[in-house]
Amino acid sequence: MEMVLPFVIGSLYAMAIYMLLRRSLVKLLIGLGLLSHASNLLIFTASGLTRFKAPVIPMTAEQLQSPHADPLPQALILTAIVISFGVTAFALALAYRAYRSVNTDDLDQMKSTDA
Amino acid sequence: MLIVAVISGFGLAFLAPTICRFAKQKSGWWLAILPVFLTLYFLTLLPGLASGQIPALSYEWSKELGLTFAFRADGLSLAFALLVSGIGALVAIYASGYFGNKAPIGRFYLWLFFFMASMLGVVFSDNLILLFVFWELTSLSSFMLIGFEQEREEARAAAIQALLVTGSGGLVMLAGFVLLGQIGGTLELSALLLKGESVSTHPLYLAVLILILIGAFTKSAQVPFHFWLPNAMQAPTPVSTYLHAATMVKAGVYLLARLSLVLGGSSFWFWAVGGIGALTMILGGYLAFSQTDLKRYLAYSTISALGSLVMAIGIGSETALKAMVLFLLAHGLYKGTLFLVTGAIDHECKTRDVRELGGLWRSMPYNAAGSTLAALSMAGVPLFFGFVAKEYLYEAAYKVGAFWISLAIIGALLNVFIAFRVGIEPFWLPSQIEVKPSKHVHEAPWSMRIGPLILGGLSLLLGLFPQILGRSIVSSALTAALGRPVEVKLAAWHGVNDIFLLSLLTLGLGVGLFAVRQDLQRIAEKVSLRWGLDGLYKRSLDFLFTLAGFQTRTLQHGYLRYYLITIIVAVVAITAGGLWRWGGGTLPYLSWDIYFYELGIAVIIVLSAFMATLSRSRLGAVAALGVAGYGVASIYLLFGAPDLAMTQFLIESLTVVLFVLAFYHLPNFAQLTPKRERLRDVFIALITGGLMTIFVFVASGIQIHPTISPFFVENSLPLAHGRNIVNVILVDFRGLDTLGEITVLAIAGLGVFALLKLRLDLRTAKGKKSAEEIAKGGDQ
Amino acid sequence: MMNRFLILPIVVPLLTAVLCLLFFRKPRAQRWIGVSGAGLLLGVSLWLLQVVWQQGIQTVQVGNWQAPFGITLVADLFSAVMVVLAGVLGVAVAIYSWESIDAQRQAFGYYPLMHFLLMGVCGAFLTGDLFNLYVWFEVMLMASFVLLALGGERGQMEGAIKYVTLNLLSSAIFLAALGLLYGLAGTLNMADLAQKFASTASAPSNAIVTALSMLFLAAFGIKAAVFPLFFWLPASYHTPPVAVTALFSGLLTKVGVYSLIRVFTLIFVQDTVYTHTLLLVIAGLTMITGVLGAVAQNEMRRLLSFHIISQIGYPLMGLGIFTPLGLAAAVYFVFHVSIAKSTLFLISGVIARLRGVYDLKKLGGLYKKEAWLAILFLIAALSLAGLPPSSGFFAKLSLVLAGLQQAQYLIVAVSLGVSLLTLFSMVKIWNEAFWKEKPTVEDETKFALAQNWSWILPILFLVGVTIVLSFGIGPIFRLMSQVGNQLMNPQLYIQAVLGGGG
Amino acid sequence: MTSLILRTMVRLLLPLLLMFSVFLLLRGHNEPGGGFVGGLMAATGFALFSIAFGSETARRILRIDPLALIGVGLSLALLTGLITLGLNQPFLTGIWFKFPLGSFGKLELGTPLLFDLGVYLTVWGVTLTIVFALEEVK
Repeated sequence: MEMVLPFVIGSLYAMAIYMLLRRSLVKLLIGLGLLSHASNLLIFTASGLTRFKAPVIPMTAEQLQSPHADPLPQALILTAIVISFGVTAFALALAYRAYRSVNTDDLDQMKSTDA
Repeated sequence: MLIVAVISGFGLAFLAPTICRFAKQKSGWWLAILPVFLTLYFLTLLPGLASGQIPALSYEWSKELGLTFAFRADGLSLAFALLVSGIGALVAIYASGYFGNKAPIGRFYLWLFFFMASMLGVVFSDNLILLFVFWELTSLSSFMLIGFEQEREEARAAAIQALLVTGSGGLVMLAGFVLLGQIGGTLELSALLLKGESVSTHPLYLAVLILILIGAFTKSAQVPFHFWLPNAMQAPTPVSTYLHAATMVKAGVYLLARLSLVLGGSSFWFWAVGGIGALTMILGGYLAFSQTDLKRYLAYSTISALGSLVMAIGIGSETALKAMVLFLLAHGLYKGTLFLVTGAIDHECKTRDVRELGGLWRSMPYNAAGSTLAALSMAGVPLFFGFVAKEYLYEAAYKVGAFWISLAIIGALLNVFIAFRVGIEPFWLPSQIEVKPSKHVHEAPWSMRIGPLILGGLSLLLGLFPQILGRSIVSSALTAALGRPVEVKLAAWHGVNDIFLLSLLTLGLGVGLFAVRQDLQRIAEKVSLRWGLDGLYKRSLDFLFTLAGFQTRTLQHGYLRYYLITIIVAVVAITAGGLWRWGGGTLPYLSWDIYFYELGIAVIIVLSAFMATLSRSRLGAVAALGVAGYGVASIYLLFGAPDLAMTQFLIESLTVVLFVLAFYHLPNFAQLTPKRERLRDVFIALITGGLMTIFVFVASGIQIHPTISPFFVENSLPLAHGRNIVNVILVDFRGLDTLGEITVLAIAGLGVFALLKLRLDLRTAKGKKSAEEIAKGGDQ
Repeated sequence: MMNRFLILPIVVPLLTAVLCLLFFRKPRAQRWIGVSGAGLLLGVSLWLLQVVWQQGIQTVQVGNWQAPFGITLVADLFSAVMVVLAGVLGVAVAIYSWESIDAQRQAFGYYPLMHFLLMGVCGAFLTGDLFNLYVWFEVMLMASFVLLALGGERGQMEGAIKYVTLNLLSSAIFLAALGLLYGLAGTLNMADLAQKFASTASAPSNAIVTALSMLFLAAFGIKAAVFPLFFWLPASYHTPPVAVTALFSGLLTKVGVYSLIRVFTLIFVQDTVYTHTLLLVIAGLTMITGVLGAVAQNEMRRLLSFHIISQIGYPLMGLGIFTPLGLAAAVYFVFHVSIAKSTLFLISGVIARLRGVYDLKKLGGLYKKEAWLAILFLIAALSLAGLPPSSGFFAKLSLVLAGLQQAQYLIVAVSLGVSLLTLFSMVKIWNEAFWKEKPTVEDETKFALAQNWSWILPILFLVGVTIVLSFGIGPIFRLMSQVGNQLMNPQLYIQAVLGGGG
Repeated sequence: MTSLILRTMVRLLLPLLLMFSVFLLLRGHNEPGGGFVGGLMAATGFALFSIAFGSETARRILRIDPLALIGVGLSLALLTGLITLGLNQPFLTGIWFKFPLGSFGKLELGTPLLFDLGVYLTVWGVTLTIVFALEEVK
């Protein structure tokens, strides 16, 4: 799987970037969603993969048997997932409000604030 | 005491508005007390100098930056300081008469004394950086004073021009100072002056010299930076007198004289300083011809005088420096007088056009007297102070060669002409153009007479008895400038020699020129004189605005996707650059071991993400995004991360719900970009994706150091009492992360709430609600 | 040195924010809580600086888990100075917001959001763990997103979309860089990373770490608004209420600069010829493009926003020079410029309150009418332009000293040229808003400054700080030199975190 | 949209989901689960409910304002940190109490569990705030 996932991650990034570059606000949001999937999967892959063995010490044992998955990146990803959930929710609300005040989701129409 | 002398001026500056509120018309007289007192104090220091007692003090300010509050009052400093405080007192008195009660005079005095104090700071500083501090403060006060009549656009523009020109020179000079300090190993002037040898042989000597010269030349209005000075005549006349004739513009002269010990002596110094000085001297006089405004006459003649001072420093011999000190004082006296008189004329006749003025001696006898004395001194008539100074200048130039003496003569010749036009003609000759006689031209008030009388009187007195100065100030100034004891003997009369004959010749030719002034003027008016960088200044401002406008339109254009493209390309470029430097090393070995269903999930993720990008409908895209998320969650599940998987599943579902709720109100997709742009975007996306792929390969294949995870595995149960290590990390080992994370969530919640409920753009329709009402009504 | 109260600069704003949330229906109480919380933060930050100054680098292992396994908070002098900056600006803006932020925004969580922002900023300054830094970045960002958009006016929305998108891109890059870094080095503790990278200084591993460092440069560079990553800033900073802009201008980009300085002195020092030269190039371009942007503006807040960018180049120049003096100058510069810039924003707010506009073309006559305001503006503006003896002058002087010592003539020349243009643009404001006569007679609001202390007190306070920074340059620069020394001796930091043996 | 089937299902699901969320929270320290998942689960229940019955009904059933949930959750998490600070320990140090339960072994309670409860409440509150707010826009 180590040989495959980098390509999956790369294509997620590529598609995220492509979506970010669209003129539609909604597509931009989809792009942000893809970007967060890509990043999380990247952390997961970059720290090494181990099949099935969750880092949970069984009730019957005092110690975890190797090999097992690395718990630290999992905790990091969990944090990142939850943060990106909050961010996505906010971005959605923002997109909705922006659409309401500008009356279009075309980002090219939203440039009155630049110099 | 010395430090009090410098600081007290600032104190007076800040008190001035208050004093003016109480003293009203008399404020000038009251405010002049301090400068008079300072002048007397400086005079008391003179005798000590002869016996080698130089008052000095030094407090540390910032050791790391080499900054000290170091002040030193040697002869050179005192020569300038006397000019500053002496003329300062007279100008202060003069100004209250000049303004009457027409202007916010408190603010005027504030900046005037601010300037006086700064200028004293410049001449007394013994630390290069401290000197620079005061130097820039003089620029600042000059800015405020030139623009004093703020309603007039020309005044404001002139103020800005003066600030920018002297300011840019100052910045260049700062670099020069810092380099000089690094070469010389100290920023203390008195210590630096002993290191002339090591500085002039240093490879950076030339750079330092040029940088510092630029600073001095901009301040002292040397060609080609002279153009700001005539424009600065937009300032009220007391300001022109004080700053732009007598004192501030001489700061550059002071600096050159001060540093000549350490920087001077080379042939570059001689040609750069002497040459530019001579050029300025002649050009300044020449440019005066086409003028008719008294003040502009004086401005150009000041440029010319500054040129001769700089030339004298460039020549650098003992006689030249003697001439410089004498000419400095003489010029301060006569030019100060003439400016003040011009102000009085302007005040009474409401015009400064020399053609409209004439026969004023009857109505303004006191000013006529002062003006005449000053003009004769300026013209270099024997027995006047200006004559003494000119004699020495001639002598110095004569010793260098015929070329230099002829330059000096031309410069002086032009000065004679200007002296007669400005100082004599308005009083003693009839006006060229008959204007209807002003009804009430009479002598200016006493406050405006005392200055011209004292300064003009001194121009004669010191010409008769120059040895008053010779013994005290000139010898100690020369001692300071040359770094060795110098005994100076001055006499009003040296007998008839070559130099004297040259002086007479100059005078005669000058008067001759004056006689044909009307013809000269006609010629000068035809020959358009566009010298200097005035045009360049305007053009560079225009260019600056054009460039700035162009750049801003190009960079900050408002299209989000081009911002993104720029950023992504930049990031890809520097990262790819980094990877390229790495060059790949040995490619990491990765396992090809893969299960069939794993591959299936990978394909599903990529395909659904692809669907999300291609979908024409919003809901389709969101659904596809959700499927991709579920795919990612499955990978977590397969590779030992059940917590992650659960969370991802739930969050993905909730996200889809949120998207649907929000999209309910949003329009459908439209195809907005042409094919070319889409292809370009695909290209950028593929490059980025490829780069990230390489990065992931590298990071998962190479491990420079083993992970710290075993610690958590070992200690989770015994120390943290938990079996689910991921959860233990979240709530215990790295609890702070989690605290931050739920804070982010809380803010997001608050944000969504506020964003959707608070709508300031709608409030006007309903009328304003109070904060409490809004808060109460918020979620109903 | 172990000091468990090191957490206070994070806890105090959080506590303040939570209290405000609990009083969500009582905006008046929130004001009091908000202002006193900010005051408390300033007190705590000063205490922290004093402790670090006297007793050396302070650390706390949060949760009592030894480094590098738990999260370590570290306060070296650099961190402590930055926390003080947050405290100073927090107090000023909290008071300024009292009346300048409208009641509706206050009712919808303005004060708690402001304190969440401060919490994120302080957390970022204090943390010794890279992932934890990411979390604090997100706290700060999320709070700034909401503050920027709070009110929902059209301009705010348009600005916020760009701000949010580009900053999320930065977060994504940061997160990816973290994942890769963990994959390579197996740890996230900054001291641990520094030590490990120093111990394996072989060429190939250095090269790969340097390549990775570029991702961090990009992520922090976007936050710091350097060329060519700054677009979000001019697009958005002028849209929210001016108190928000002042807070952002003083703190947000500075967190980016802080992070750059931190990682490029502590962790990524493998190939300084490449990385730090690149930083110098970026610094120069940032200065130039920023100041040119400012020259083109006529709206005060936009003009000042471009100056934020331009002034970011200077601390980067100090970092690129990479000597103790250069870093001391960089940190002094950051402190000075945050204060000066926020003051200018606050003053622009007062001007808009007086005259109803930010547009220079429609302003005028303020020198005659509001002499005190003019003086305050002059001090702040000249400080920004670096005219002596203002704090800006010493900041520039120290950078020039450091640059010339290292014979970096080009960047010194650029920095001086840019400071001339900065002066020009400050003079432009002075000329248009203060000197020129007012073009129109109407639109004068009845607003007496002397009676509206909440508008003027923070400005006085910040100007006071600027004056202290300049005349107190002796002791203050001694402090900054220590900051520079600590930064150039990462061993001190590593030892404080991991203990003597490592 | 809101069919009868959905309403009936949701009415049955809500208590189940809530119970399951508490279960996830409690076992989280030793088995997969925890405050995040628990909070999300509880929120999902109410989100479904509010889609089926409208946000007003959902708010009424919930009784407590979701914004207040955020405040309480966040203060709880902060409080666990402050307690340890008061007990002369670094912020967020885990403190454990053991209760022997005879043959069942022993029950271990510690501040990390309290912290997790704070996480649970915050996540719950935030998610609901967002869902309700998005639902209520007109």
